[in-house]
Amino acid sequence: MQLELSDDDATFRDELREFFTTKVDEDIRTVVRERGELTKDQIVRGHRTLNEAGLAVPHWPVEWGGRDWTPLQRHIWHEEMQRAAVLPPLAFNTSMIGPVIAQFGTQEQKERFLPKTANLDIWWSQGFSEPDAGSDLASLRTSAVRDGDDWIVNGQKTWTTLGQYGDWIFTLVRTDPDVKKQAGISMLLIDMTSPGVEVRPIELIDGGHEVNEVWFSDVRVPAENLVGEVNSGWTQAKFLLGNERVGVAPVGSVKRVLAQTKEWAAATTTDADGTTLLDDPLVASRIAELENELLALELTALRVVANSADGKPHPASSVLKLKGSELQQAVSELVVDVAGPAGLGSGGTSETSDLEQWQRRATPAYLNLRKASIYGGSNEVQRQIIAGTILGL
Amino acid sequence: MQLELSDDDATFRDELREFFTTKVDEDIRTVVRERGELTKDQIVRGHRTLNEAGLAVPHWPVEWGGRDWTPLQRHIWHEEMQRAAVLPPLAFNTSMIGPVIAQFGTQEQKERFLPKTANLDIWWSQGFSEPDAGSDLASLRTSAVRDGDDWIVNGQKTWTTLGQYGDWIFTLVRTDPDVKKQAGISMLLIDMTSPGVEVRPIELIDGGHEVNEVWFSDVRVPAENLVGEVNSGWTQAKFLLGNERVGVAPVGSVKRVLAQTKEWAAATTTDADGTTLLDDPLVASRIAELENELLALELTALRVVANSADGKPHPASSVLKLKGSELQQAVSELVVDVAGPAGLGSGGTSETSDLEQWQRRATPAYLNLRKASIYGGSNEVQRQIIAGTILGL
Amino acid sequence: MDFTYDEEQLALRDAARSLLTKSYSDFENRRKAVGTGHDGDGPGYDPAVWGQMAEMGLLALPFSEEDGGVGAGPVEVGIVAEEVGRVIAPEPFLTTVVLAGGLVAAVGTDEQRGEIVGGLAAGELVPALAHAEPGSRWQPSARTVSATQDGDTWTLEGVKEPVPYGATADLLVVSAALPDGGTGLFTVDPSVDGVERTGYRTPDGGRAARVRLSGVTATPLGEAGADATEAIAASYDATRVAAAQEAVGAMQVALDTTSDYLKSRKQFGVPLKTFQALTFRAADMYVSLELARSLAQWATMVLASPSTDAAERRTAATRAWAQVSRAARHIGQEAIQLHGGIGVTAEYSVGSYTAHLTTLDHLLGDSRHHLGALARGVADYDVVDPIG
Amino acid sequence: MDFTYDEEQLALRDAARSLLTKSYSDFENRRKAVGTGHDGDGPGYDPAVWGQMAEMGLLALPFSEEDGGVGAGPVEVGIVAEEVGRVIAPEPFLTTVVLAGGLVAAVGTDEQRGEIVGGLAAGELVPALAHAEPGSRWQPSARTVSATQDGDTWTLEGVKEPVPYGATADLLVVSAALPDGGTGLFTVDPSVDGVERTGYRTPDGGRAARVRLSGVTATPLGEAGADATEAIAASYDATRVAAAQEAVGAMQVALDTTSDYLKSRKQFGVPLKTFQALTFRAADMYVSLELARSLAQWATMVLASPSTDAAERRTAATRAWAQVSRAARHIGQEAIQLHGGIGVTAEYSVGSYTAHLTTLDHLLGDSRHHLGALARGVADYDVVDPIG
Repeated sequence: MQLELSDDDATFRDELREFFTTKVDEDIRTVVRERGELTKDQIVRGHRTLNEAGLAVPHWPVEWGGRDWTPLQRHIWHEEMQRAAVLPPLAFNTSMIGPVIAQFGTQEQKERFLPKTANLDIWWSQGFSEPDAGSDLASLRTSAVRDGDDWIVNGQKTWTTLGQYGDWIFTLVRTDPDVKKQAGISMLLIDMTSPGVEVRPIELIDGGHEVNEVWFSDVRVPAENLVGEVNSGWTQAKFLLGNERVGVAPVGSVKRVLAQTKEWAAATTTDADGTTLLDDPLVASRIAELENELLALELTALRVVANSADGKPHPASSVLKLKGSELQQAVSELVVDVAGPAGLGSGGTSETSDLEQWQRRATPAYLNLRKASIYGGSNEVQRQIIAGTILGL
Repeated sequence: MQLELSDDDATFRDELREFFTTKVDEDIRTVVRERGELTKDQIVRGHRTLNEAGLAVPHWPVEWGGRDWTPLQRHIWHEEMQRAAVLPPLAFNTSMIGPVIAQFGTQEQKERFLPKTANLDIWWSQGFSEPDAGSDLASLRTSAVRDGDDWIVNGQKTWTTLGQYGDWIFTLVRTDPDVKKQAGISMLLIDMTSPGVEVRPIELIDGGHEVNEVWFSDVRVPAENLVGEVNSGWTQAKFLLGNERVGVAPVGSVKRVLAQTKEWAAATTTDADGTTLLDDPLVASRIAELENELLALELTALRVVANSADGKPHPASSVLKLKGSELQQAVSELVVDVAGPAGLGSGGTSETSDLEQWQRRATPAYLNLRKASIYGGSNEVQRQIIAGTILGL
Repeated sequence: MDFTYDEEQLALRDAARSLLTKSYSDFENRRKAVGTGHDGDGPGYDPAVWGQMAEMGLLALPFSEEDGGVGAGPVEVGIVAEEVGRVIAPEPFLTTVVLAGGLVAAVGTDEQRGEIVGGLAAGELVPALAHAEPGSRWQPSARTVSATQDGDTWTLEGVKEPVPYGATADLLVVSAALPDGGTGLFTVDPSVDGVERTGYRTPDGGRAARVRLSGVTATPLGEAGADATEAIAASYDATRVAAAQEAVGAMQVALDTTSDYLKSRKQFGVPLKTFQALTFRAADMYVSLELARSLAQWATMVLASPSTDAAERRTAATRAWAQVSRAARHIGQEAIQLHGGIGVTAEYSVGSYTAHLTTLDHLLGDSRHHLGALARGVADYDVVDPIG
Repeated sequence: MDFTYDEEQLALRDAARSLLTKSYSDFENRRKAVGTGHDGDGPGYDPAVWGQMAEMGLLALPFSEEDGGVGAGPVEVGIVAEEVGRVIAPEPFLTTVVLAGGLVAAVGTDEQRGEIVGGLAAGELVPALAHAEPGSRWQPSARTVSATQDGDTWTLEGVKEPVPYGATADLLVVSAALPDGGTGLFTVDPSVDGVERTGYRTPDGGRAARVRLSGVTATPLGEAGADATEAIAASYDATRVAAAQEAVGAMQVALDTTSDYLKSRKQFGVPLKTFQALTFRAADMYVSLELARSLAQWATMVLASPSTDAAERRTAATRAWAQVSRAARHIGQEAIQLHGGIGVTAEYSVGSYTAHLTTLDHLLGDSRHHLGALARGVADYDVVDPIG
């Protein structure tokens, strides 16, 4: 057991910290820090800055841009990025479809897609969930029927995050309706400009447009866009959902928001004598409590990455997702309370309101983050995994 | 809607308050206040004081000592009793078997048992739970087989509270093993001095002897001791478990302990300058929080009693049991924290320890009260009732 | 002590429920009324519904007959508030009738009461209370907006924000720091020179505004130069209690909607209600709701009682809102979680219930804030006795 | 940063587990060792097991070789503490080796260290730290027990209580207010005149005592008249960290026992694990356990690190115990609840685990206490960085 980083890792951390705090465009980091909405251009620009420095896909195979880092180094990379308010590379590209193509794709698919995926020349969307297949993903109904060299796809996907920007979408489709539900699924890559693909926005309760429905009406997809074998899609899906444990808990960004919350509370006077909200013992103790929980979560993440070096996820990974989303939500709720009356100003802008941007963003962010315990394997699914695979219940 | 008590009810309350604070032996109230253990003599003496004043069985039929009070008056009676640190009358007698005999018993049974039950001349024990029939009460296995004018009883009951003092025990026994489990149960009253009855103590984690196992080996019970029809015991059991909603949540006693907790915290200095634990904002806010929850619980109890005048329990009764036990436990946990280091002194006495009695009792009481959410219909059963009967889930 | 409504009150409830259900049982109607996106175009509610509420006398409830009201009290206000909450009607009943109207009724001159309260009751005039200031936190006093006096002329200077429904209000009731200390109240015609209003949406689809006052001539509300701090606090207390009833209505429907969803939605081939982990959480929501309802109703009775004093009413409002606010977080969060993805969409109702319940905290203070106030007083009494 | 044990540490863990499992895997053995009922007859542990622990070198771990120890550190102490926790062994490893022994090792003279620490390591002398006083709350200073000096003679007066395992200890290490301020440490032979000891059971079956000191002649521990406040605080910090590891062991077994019960116990004709509301709560217990484990191990590394200072160690101990204490409440309460009635009986193990976890708070402070300390410091830094 040892507390300190090795010299190499300490140097590694210092270099990344230097890079993230000086080389990523300041406008992007400002929006992240103020919890605003990034434009598509900012997301792409930020991603490419990372990719140019070899920092977008460090966990990929080396021949496709990977860096062969240790799990601890990947953790440090992820934490430093968030700490510096740098937007991580687009997860759909780098954490989801990229590793799948690298693992299961043909050589042609790799050459065609991986470099553009790493550089966000292709913006990938995710087409897994369906209206009647939420936590029960395998019950999906979007169908692909073979027609000559093509597949004909029909159906509907939903909760497609940032689908409005998508160039391509990786989908799970039913290619055999007559077998056990997991056995009849394939993974198809679909060009979103294909005729018959329609993206419809879903407005969320925070007023934002972040997710979409994607409709497929007789969409013709070349057979070469199938990843892996026909009817092996569940294998790819499980690989995709399970392979990436670094960054499953957004520790770094939640820590940053909590640190900002302290600044905000310290800047909020509650009395004519200059007492601030940070002097309020109930607020301070809530902050201390959340800091301690976050520390415990970060340390657990460090334990998990250290123990997943053999490629198999540590069984405690579900703890990271479960507790990570809870703490993310809890911090966002505290910000709502710190904002106080100013939280009413959510629709205001710097032109129409004298309230601070963080105050105006507080409640939309809180409401938006209710999704954190639902998307990507709900907390109920995580509890089921813990009870089943760890406790044997 | 009206906040105030009617003049009659206000007078009623004042008279009871006067009685409870002046006519019940002070030694009993002191032990209750200090959370000590009452002797059998004290319990009997206290009970009879109430019965002599017509305050032990007010909810029974008038001909057997009842008072025909309104539900609100019964609530006031119960609250004032607890507020004055008066031990309520023995529930096994007055809330459980008494009303059952009054409702289902023969005239002979009523005359034989009810007056002695009201006056605690007979101490009743409860024989419902079995080792393999906890929340699933109807799966009980203790058998009664008819033999001439008698029943022969064999089996084991458990969690029999204060069974060491019991003169008689009311039991649920299986009289027909061949029908649906609820349909083959009868209620038998058994003299605990009968040959073949054995009471064995169960030590609890607080070191106390409060519950027992009761074993029946070929115990011969006269047929006249059956309550109601043969195989109708489930009806009597449901009546017993469901008929009494007043006092299901121990609001008055928990309020009293919380008020004492404030005194204890105010008497505990945390600093050389005389700052007390009650000045600690985290302790004070926890107290305020519990007070508010208790207030909400008490008001809910008042709403429930007001709405159960027609004899059917208000569907929110399960809320009282569930939240009542949670708050009772939460207050006992707070006392553990207020006791602080002195909580180590649980085994001490006034001879062997300079610590206060309340400090020494803190953790045994906390541990003992873990039972509150288990006995008498666990909180899981209450949630099941709420989900099923109220929400239709 | 009696928690039941009399027949007249039950009739009021039925009438209000009928009107509001007709208007908003189709959730799309609410979406249309509040508009979509971030902008704050339009008043944020349906003036036609507001007019019907006025016709039914709902806006006149708390006001005396001589002021143009119907002389009802907190119980009747609470009944309507609960119905408003059940459909989360966007009409500004709470901020206009209870908060602003209540304050005018409390401190206005006969003439002012007749004009403002009468106009409000008739649905002809919508006032707004401009009290909060950037940096204030539910204090009943004004700090950055100040009033200066020159003879009989009073002039206001400073920024009020957020002002609920302030951009479209017909009349502003403005609090301001008085030259000799204390906080005065004034009425301001929003069309006069020096008033600049910019409106926007609140998180629940309601409206608020920044109101800049630059040397605006204002009319004292009630006695000129009198300190209205206590009256402002009392009006916020009454609003907390009405809001508690409103929240109870909203929480009830959020729970009902969730229960219905658990019954109808299938996952893994069975209805969600098959999963005990979910139904038990719904049961816990019910517990929170019932406890909150008890405190809301009790605080309403404390306000309605002739025998309680201002301090008791303050405490009751604080207790009620502290409890309701916490229940609202619990129920609002769980209602979304038990729905899953659909719960965070604007098309489906339950997320908007959560948004509204959260937004009430911005107006009235979160539970930690109120718990802190209660904590500072725990040494002053032995037990909390709810019976007056 | 490295959370793994090296081979020597793994061997230590296996040896300790083997010994303690052999002694206490039959829960009746623990019941016999601690005795039943309220009284405090007997030492409250099994001297034979204590002797075996000494033979194995477990009591010598944290001490330097020149003092008779083996020169290991907080990591090794934590390993043994976790094993002690797994069987809730009643032997006073925590209070004797870590708390009392650690303090003697920190401030004692060469001679004292050799005698006391050496005797302790060999299993021949059991010291106890008499620091708490009626009315004190985990402060590192003494207030009501005072020391007076007359030439080279020091005399103690006052009451120490509760003193863990104080009635049967061979030697008392006593803190006392010094004539010129500060808190000094002294050793007291409990058999001398003026020492009156009355022992009793603690809530978990351990032992504590009241120690009355009436004009007792005492020997300064280390430099006479030196203020040992910081050393006392540091020893309690080390004890908190070891206790955190101990609690992790106990929580792990409480959870395992609960999981096993859910698998084997049937109700309504099916195993309890069929009820999702129960299995999800077991999952939440696991979450609490893993987070607590992380902080316990981290604090152990902070203590073991040569590059941390006393303030960092203090904070780490506070953070670890605050987290572990809360997890212990959660897991202890749920372990009983998920068992039902059997969980509160003394015959069945799980209730005793809960009792022990609660009792540790009495020794070391509850989570609210420590959270308050953390809260007073939140303004002093930006983020908590766990990596040294």
